Amino acid sequence: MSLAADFVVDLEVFEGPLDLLLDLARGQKIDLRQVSVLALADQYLAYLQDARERRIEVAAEYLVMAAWLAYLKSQLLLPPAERDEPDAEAVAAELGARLRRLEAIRRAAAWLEERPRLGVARLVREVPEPADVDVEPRYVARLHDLLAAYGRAARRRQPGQITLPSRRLMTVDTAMDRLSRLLTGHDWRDLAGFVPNGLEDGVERRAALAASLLASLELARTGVLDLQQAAPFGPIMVRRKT
Amino acid sequence: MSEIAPKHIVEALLFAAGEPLEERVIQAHLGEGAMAREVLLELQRDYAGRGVRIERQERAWAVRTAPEVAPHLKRVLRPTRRLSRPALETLAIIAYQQPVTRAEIEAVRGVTVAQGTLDLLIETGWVAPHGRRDAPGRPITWITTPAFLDEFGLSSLGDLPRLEELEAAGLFNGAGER
Amino acid sequence: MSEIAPKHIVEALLFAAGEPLEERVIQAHLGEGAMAREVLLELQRDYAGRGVRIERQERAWAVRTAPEVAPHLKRVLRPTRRLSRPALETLAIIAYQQPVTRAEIEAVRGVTVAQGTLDLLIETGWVAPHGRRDAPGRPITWITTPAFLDEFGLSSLGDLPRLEELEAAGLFNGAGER
Repeated sequence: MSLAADFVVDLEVFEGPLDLLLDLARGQKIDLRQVSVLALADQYLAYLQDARERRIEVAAEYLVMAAWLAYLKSQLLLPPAERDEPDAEAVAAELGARLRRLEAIRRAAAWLEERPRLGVARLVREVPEPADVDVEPRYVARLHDLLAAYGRAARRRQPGQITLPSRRLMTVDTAMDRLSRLLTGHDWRDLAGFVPNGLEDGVERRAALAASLLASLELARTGVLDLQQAAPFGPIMVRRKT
Repeated sequence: MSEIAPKHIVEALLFAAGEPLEERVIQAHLGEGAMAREVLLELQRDYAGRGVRIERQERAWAVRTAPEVAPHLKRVLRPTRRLSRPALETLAIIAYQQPVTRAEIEAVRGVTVAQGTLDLLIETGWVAPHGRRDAPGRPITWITTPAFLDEFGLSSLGDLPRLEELEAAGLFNGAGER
Repeated sequence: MSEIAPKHIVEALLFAAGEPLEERVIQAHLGEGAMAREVLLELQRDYAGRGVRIERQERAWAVRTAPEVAPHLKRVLRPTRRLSRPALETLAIIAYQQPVTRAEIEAVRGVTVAQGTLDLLIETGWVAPHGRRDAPGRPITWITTPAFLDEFGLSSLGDLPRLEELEAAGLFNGAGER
């Protein structure tokens, strides 16, 4: 069943942008090998637009995908000679391949679920026969118990030092808030400088940068700041509007 | 003590063990008098179509009740452990792409593997670490275990449907064919 | 669902039950289509002279290893015993930090390691002494053995996930709460 077909905006049900894209591709009701990346990009962007109009908070990873799809679409529409990305078709094909791979894994997971599972469709003898008392017992342990035991010991040794990795990707709302607070004075400053320090993780850093860019576009649109980029891929400069 | 037929020793072994027994353990037990493989295959034929069957799981063997009898057994021994979709998909990726790193699992699904998903799969005994990838950070790789085969009634990983077939157009909304 | 022979239902029932099953329970599973007593007696004849046999105990029935085969199974089927938590933790620290002295294990665990714990681990065959540390008192160091790798299905010590990998897999929070 395709949820996107109903166009009910509910990002909660999707596990990330790839999952949403796959659902939209299913909605095209055609062979996944012939899925139109152009149509898919349009549907995806429209879906996110609708979500934002309904004031549903959209996680940065969805926006990163949106930006990338918009770029890919622009390249596909240009004559090959005028493209920045000469292999746009190959990139689009690669996206199709990823979606097919994910779909295949979904089917494999469903296939596994239908297997005659142990204890459900295939039963084991419940109790081993009582063994002779004169036989030496054999010690057993499970790998999971061993690993968990080491985790426990290590945690005890370093109280409070273990921080659980959280991958909170910056949302556009957070980025707007940050930018509005931190952008003072009236000189031009590099947008990249507003990405928080300490994001070592490449994904978190890229997500924060993407969110900051979208936030700056929004703030420029509402007249809070000015934007300027001297050359393609050059630094994006921002300053508070005078 | 009179001579006991190897087949009867193996039959008793498999019944009493419960858990799968490795073929080399069975062979060691039989000694040089008989070929474990031959005895096991004969036993498997003897039990074909009956209430219990002899299952081969890669290098191990076990007795399990036949799936077709299950509906008649009201004493189901444990409730189904329903796996979440992320857990099942993660398991499927490991099964197909093993040995596989966490980053590679995430690349297929397009989202991070939640804490607890791998923990659950290790805890069930279906997934285990296996060596490190020769790549930056030397990340650990994950594989499925013999217990995975037992749980899902597979005689080997070769029983999994080929991913290319699952990708094939015919399976997608029933439209088109190969 | 095709028709399953009553004999095969009873065979699966007895196998899966472990404990003896009362004849009326067996009859309840068969319904009115077949007489449990007749099916059980036929099954008993089928299994006569084999590695396992169908035993009647008063009003109950069970599958049991044939007495003449039982002595042959002793070497393989030993009762199992689980390692205690302190023993498991000590083993884990040796596995990860080998070669390691008793004092170093105690420093990690924050409690003393009883001699009995080390003795037990030596008894399992998973841990062995490994030379002396060049330090005051020249304490003995401990390492894991190939049997340890075998028991846990590891191909090398490099298969053990690093701390941060354990953490990422969720093995730090409430292991086994699912």
